[in-house]
Amino acid sequence: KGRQVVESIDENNPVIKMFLAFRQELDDKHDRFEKIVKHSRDITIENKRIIFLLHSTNTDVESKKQVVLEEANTRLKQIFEKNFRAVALLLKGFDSYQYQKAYTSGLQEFIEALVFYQYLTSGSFEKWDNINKSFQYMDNGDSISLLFPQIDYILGIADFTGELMRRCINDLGVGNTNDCFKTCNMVKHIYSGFLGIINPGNKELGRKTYVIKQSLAKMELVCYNIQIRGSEIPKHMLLNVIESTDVNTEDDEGYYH
Amino acid sequence: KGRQVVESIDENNPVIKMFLAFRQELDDKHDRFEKIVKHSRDITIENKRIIFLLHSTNTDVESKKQVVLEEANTRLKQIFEKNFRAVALLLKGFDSYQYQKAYTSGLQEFIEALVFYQYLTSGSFEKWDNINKSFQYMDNGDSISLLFPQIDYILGIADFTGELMRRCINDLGVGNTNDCFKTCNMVKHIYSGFLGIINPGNKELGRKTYVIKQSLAKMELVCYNIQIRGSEIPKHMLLNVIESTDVNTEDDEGYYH
Amino acid sequence: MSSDNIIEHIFTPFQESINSEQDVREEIRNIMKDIEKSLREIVTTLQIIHRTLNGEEISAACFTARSLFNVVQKGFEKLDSVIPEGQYYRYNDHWRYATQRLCFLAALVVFLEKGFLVDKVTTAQILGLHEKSRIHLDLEDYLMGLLNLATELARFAVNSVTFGDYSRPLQISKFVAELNAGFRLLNLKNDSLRKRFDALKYDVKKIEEVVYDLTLRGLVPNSGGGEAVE
Amino acid sequence: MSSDNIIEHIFTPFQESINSEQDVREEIRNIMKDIEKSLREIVTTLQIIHRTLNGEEISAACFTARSLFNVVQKGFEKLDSVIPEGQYYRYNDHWRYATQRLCFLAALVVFLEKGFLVDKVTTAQILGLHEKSRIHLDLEDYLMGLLNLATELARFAVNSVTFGDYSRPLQISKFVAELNAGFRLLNLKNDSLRKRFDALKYDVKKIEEVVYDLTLRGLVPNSGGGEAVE
Amino acid sequence: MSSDNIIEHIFTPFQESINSEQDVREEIRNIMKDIEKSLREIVTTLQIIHRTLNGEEISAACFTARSLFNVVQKGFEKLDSVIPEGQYYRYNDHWRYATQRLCFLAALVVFLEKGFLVDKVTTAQILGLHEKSRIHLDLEDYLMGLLNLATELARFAVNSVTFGDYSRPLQISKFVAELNAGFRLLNLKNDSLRKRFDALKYDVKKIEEVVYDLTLRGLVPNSGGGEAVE
Amino acid sequence: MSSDNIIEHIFTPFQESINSEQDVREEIRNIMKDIEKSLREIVTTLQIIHRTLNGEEISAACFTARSLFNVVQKGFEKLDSVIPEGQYYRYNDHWRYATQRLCFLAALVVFLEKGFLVDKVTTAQILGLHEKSRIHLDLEDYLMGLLNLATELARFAVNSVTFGDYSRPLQISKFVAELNAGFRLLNLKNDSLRKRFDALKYDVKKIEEVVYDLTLRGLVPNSGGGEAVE
Amino acid sequence: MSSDNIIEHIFTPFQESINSEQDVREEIRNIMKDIEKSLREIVTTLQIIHRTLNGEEISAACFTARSLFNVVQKGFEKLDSVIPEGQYYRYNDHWRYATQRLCFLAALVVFLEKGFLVDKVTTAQILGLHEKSRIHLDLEDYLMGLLNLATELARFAVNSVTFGDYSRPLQISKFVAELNAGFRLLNLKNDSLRKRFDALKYDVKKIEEVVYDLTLRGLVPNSGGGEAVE
Amino acid sequence: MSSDNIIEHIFTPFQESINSEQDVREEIRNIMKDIEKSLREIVTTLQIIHRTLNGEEISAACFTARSLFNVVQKGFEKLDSVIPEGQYYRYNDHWRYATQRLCFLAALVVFLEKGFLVDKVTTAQILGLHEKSRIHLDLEDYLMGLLNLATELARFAVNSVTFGDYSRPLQISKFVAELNAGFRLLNLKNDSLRKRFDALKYDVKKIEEVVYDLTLRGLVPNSGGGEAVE
Ligand SMILES: [Mn+2]
Ligand SMILES: [Mn+2]
Repeated sequence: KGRQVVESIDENNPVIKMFLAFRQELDDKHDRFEKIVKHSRDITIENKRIIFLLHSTNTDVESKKQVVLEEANTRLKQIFEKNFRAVALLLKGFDSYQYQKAYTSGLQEFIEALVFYQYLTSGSFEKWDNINKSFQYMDNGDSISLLFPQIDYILGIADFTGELMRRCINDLGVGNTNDCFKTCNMVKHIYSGFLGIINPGNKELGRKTYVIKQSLAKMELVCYNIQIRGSEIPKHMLLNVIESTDVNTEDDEGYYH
Repeated sequence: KGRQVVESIDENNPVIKMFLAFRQELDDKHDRFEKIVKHSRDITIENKRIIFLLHSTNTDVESKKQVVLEEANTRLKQIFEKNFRAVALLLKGFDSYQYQKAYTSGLQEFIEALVFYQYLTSGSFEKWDNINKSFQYMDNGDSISLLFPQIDYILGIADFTGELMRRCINDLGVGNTNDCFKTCNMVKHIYSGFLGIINPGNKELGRKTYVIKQSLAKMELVCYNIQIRGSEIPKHMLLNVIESTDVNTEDDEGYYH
Repeated sequence: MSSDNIIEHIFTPFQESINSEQDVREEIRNIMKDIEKSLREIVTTLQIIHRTLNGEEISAACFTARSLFNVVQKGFEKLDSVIPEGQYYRYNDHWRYATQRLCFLAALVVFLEKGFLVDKVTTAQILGLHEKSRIHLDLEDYLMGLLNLATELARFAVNSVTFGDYSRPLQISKFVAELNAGFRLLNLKNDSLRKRFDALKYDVKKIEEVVYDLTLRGLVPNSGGGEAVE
Repeated sequence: MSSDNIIEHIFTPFQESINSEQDVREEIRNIMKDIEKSLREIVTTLQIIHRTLNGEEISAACFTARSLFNVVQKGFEKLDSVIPEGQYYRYNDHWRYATQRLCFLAALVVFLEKGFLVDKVTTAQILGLHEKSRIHLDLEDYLMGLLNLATELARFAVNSVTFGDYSRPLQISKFVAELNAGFRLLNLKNDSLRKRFDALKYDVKKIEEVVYDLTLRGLVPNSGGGEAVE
Repeated sequence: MSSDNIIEHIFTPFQESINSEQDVREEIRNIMKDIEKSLREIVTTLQIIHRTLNGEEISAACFTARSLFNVVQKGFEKLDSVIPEGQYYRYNDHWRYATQRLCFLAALVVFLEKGFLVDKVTTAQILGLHEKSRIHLDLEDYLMGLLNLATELARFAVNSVTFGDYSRPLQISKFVAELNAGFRLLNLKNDSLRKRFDALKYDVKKIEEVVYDLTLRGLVPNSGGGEAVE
Repeated sequence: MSSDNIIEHIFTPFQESINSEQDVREEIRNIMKDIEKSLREIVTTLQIIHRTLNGEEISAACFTARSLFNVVQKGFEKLDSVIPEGQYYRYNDHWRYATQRLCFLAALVVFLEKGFLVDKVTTAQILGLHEKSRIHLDLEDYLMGLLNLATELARFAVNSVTFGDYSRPLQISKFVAELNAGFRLLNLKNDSLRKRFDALKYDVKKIEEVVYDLTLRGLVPNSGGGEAVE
Repeated sequence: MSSDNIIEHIFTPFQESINSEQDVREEIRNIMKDIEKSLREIVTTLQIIHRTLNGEEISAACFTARSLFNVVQKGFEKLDSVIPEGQYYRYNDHWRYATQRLCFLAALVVFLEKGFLVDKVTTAQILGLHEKSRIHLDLEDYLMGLLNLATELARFAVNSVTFGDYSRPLQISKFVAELNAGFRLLNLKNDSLRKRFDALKYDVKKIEEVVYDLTLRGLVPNSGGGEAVE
Repeated sequence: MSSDNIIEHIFTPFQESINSEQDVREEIRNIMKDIEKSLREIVTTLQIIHRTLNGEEISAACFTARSLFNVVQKGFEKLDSVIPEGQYYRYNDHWRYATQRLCFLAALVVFLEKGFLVDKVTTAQILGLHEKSRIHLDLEDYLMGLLNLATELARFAVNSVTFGDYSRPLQISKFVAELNAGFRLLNLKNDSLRKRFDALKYDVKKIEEVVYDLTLRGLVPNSGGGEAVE
């Protein structure tokens, strides 16, 4: 009878011995996964805050802008040096793809913030392989690299366009119309890039492409409005306008005339 | 122009001063919430493991059973003393209901494990107000209590019936048929209790009632099978059976004859 | 506890707790009905700003609104006596939305009367939430009200021009720019406040477009020393 | 990077990486088609256990299965050469399900031949996953195979009785009880393995019912010293 | 029409009509709260059939249920006076589900008391929907109740056996087979009733399996006046 | 009741009642097909307002619409004879949406012809729902039509300017402002009407912006010699 | 192309093609209504197998079913004349489900009459789909019918025992085992057929358990003097 | 039929037919992969219209698109040889969506090159679906393409203005108005085409607003041979 069998099973039973070893392996895996998830959550939150901070560079006071950018840079470096290093150490000697789901969302959010920072400082941003090369850490003399799938880079770029849309509309709000066109043009190119991707079975890409399309429509409307309003100088007002000093101070907006 | 306004805003601006204070308040709240969520995740995982452990008491070797139950008791106490204390300290002086969502899932899982433990040791379990009274901690001479909504108790009980179902079928597997009837009867009463609750607008309760119903159906089928098989002693076998020592050793199963 | 007295020990007390919770909710709902009636009346009263340039009419509307806020205060006083100690956040779904709208309206009245941003304490006083024992004004609700204010002011800027008031848009522009700068300081998580804040940029943009239209036509008043920009 | 060379620097390399991934997947799919063909043949071969009591027929079926496993091994050898270094878990959706089924079949063969539980290393050897450089036998897949085995054995216990073999259910009962005891030691999280394990209790229950039916009728063989229970 | 006239002639009367609809719904909700309380009590009361074999306890439960139905009848009487003429179908979402459950309970009580299928008129009488002026028992609701009955009886058949009552399942089997034959005659359209009917076959199958188990083991009572096998 | 009786007394009458319901629905669908055809024609006819400034063309379109409404009236007459007494709300899903669209169209015609807001009685007359015995014009459907009207008028305001009619937007602005004021008085519950009403503010805003555009450019008629306000 | 030409050359022909498709669908729906009526009658007729052991009654039911299939054949003849050339798969959603059910019923009749598995050509003949010009019997539908047959036979095996027929389950067991072996040979893709096939194992298991129950109790016919195997 | 016969006569031929269907699908998928590659390239190529005003760049893009359509034609030629006679609708899920996109792109190219609406025959020629034996251009797919065109043109109208081309929106407005008038004539049933058509009104409105903005500001070019305003 089953009951008697169960009672007779003790820790010397070979099956039980086997399973005790299995337990160890499964628990290790689960614990490691959970730890990485926690790091990923921390990374996500901090990156969201950095992105929020970066939006406050929307000012012409150069000194203010520099302060913010430097803070963002420091905090991004911190994430890279502290949080991602911790993840890399946890993955040392393990199959990275097995744990990739545990930190993919943090990674994407980091790319979004990093690329946004780079765009604001240089008007451009780094290629995947450059960033990928930098995901390298030293540990007791060993060099360990953190797995950084290209798809996470691309999905981070997709989210980045959402921030560019916010930036573009804010630019109009504070009068930086020049930047509106530049940013809109950047997103047009990214959108074309997404339209060209053939990756059957990846619904996430299709979903993100649709979101980019919507963001782009908003930006295009901003540029349209700048053009349509700027193009109109009522005939009877023309003289006033030419005399006005107000208008002359804004030649940066005049390029589209 | 907006741009000029933005440039002129500095940290002495009264609006900016106000918002700097708001930032502090919002960040505190968010951080506190996140910390509680992390505790809750830890609590959930540990309780799931305890429940798993408790299922291994399904043996007649009393000593083995006692070891497992003692371990479970220790670990439950540990959760209570360590993890929930941490949550209670985080909530000290704050509106508990505001953060309740952050630890509700951990709390329900804890109730599920605790009540399962109590049922296995005593065949019964504690009322809400008894458990509620024990959620009390001392901190620097202050007594602080952790908010324990009755609904979390009830939802924990609901999940507990799922474990009883597993237990009941395992009982049959190892031949503890006596316990099957006892456990099934317990769940019948709990199910009646859920059927009687009138709480318009709480869909969760309805969903759980449905799950209990399904578990109960499985248990009822177990009891049915015990009865139907046990009720049959083929006439031509009767003599053999009476002579068989096998059968005599199982009088605990005989009560339903 | 044997399985026979499960109903008695577990489910009966639970049903009682549900019932008493339902009773509290019923009372809250009744109080909120009255508050919401006043709220709707304040909204209707203040709509006048989109139909007239007349300062006196606007002052009169603010006056009426103030007296309606007195009624609201009585409502919240009642509410304070109904909510059990320490359970503000258990029930606040019932009044959160109305409170946000009321914050918006209080902020609008103060803007129309004085031209500056009402602070949180004053808002709580106007609504009758100040120094109550069991209810208070939640920061998020106050902030939500300010975001609603920006949207209303964008519309107000447009209609002011229609009625020939060219200085109002400049005042609004400065006011909302400060508000915007304030919100940018906050670390909002992905919640309803963040979502609502994301829409603020459209209001800022709309107002900026009105100011731009006026500037282009030389319609910006050169108000010496006064409220306007530069 | 200017906006003009975004396509060149970002999307072209990405498309290339997608294409090469697709190529790998195509190769994997082709290899798996062959492996799955052998898998289906092993399944069909071993179904004989539900139709006969004849030990020789069963031995023959095991023999055939063993030779089919040789074909499977060649398949996995190919697979090992196709998967890029360190990317087992990137692609393992393609072979996870088949591997689990093959573990089940290997464990069934060993149970039929020897009566004991095959260990993980031996299973990996039978499948051809042992000491490969890029692929290996995942613990979860091996465990899943064991759970499938229990289900098959429950059915086998029933059919054994039909064909008049009353000792087989006892052997199965002991075997599955040990398996069950082993699984109870594991801390499974809420994943597919946990879900599948939850179903194990029904197999145990079914087997126990068969043994009970036999006991009640005194049909349990009193095999002195042999394999059977007590 | 001038602006004031619009408000006076068009919108003011609307508010009244909106209010009166709201009032009707409020009254219905209150009435239904009471009915649902009794409904819950009947449900809980009748659960006893799954826990005991004792005929007297079951009779007592039926008796209690009957008196609770009296309370239900009073509820529906009130409802009848509240629904405006000809607007049964405007509001019946409020009571449809409860009515279906009550039909099920009435049919269960009659089955327990008398052993036969309650007809629609009697059901309407038990519920208090018979010969009312503004409300009535809808055909679909009665049928839905019968389908719910079949599911409950399948469970009852299983539990009866557990408690050693081997004649009950035969009674249930005959009863549900007739119900099934009746439903098969209907050409139901593709609605909720149809969907629910599709589930009937599982109940029928379950009950057939119980009868099978009893027959196979010779546990079917002799139709003579006696008790079950043992 | 014996098995045959069950079928005879319970299920056979049910099939008849199911069939007759099906027949009613089929008839309703056929009638609605005709009404919807006229509805589509009225829509197409009135689209002319977005393509021309010519008052006579618009008058002609209104005339055509009126004659198409006569056809609609015949349809509703038929419907009135088909709906069973007191079952308006059982079937009204079939015509609710079309009725709302027709209310919108009737209100548009009256606005184009007379410039004022049609009341509910007149709307019912135009549609042929006035003083019918079994069908009527539901308040919600009439209000929904008015909200649709506001959306159409917002588009009309934009296109009027394109065709050089600068006074139409002012007329529309006044009209929709009144409509808005009226709706604000209503305490709508949280249903589809409320949701649709929430969208009204976008129409109001759009129209206000058109008027703003005209005023800013001094294009508003009757404001003296032609220049802007100042 | 001018605007009028667009309408004349592009859209007017479209409406015609839309209308003609609608007409085809309407005709198909009407034909299917008749076929489904016969289908329902065949189902009801054959339900007798679960209520009797009497071979003659079963023969009579098969005979009736055969004559109802003649009606079905007329229906499909009509359908063949209605479907446009080459558009079988455009419209086959209308008849796919009914065809699968009819295949099941044809296979059941042949099993009851002759005891063997009907082949696809014969099934097509029984249904009236053989050698038609525009419609045909799809392989998937035939296979789906066979899987439904297995489920019905599992229920039949249970009820046969209840009525004391102990040889029927053995016949069914052999028959379904062969069916199972056949299906296992197929490499089905991951569609509805595959999903349905996965359910076959439950039917096989159910039937095996019935045979187990009989064997254990020595109820299997022709096993010598009547006692159990040993 | 004996067990072996069942397998030989019934199931073995099935596997062949299942395999051949799989093969057809595999071939279709491969062909569609190529077609979709060209499709993507055409899409990306034509995106240039949103980034430049330069007529020559646009012409060049159309030219490139035309040569890519040649590749598409070769793809559909292959497809025509792969689809079995009369099974267009069995497999057309594989190419339906791509075909709709291609219709849109063909219509866009013709609009950019010639300014008029491409008809269905020409579209079929551009795609390579004209006068094929087994495949054809489905009406719904062509119409879906036209609706997609309207959405793209609305975006194009906005961006044209941004780049200072004020005559393009007028051309687009006229074009889309005609498209709209055409679609309104159709009585679409409640399917995906109908749903997509409902979205057309947003495109129409968007374009009308662009024209409004231009007209209001006197930016509409004189229909004389000249350039835009500036
Ligand atoms: Mn983002
Ligand atoms: Mn659990």
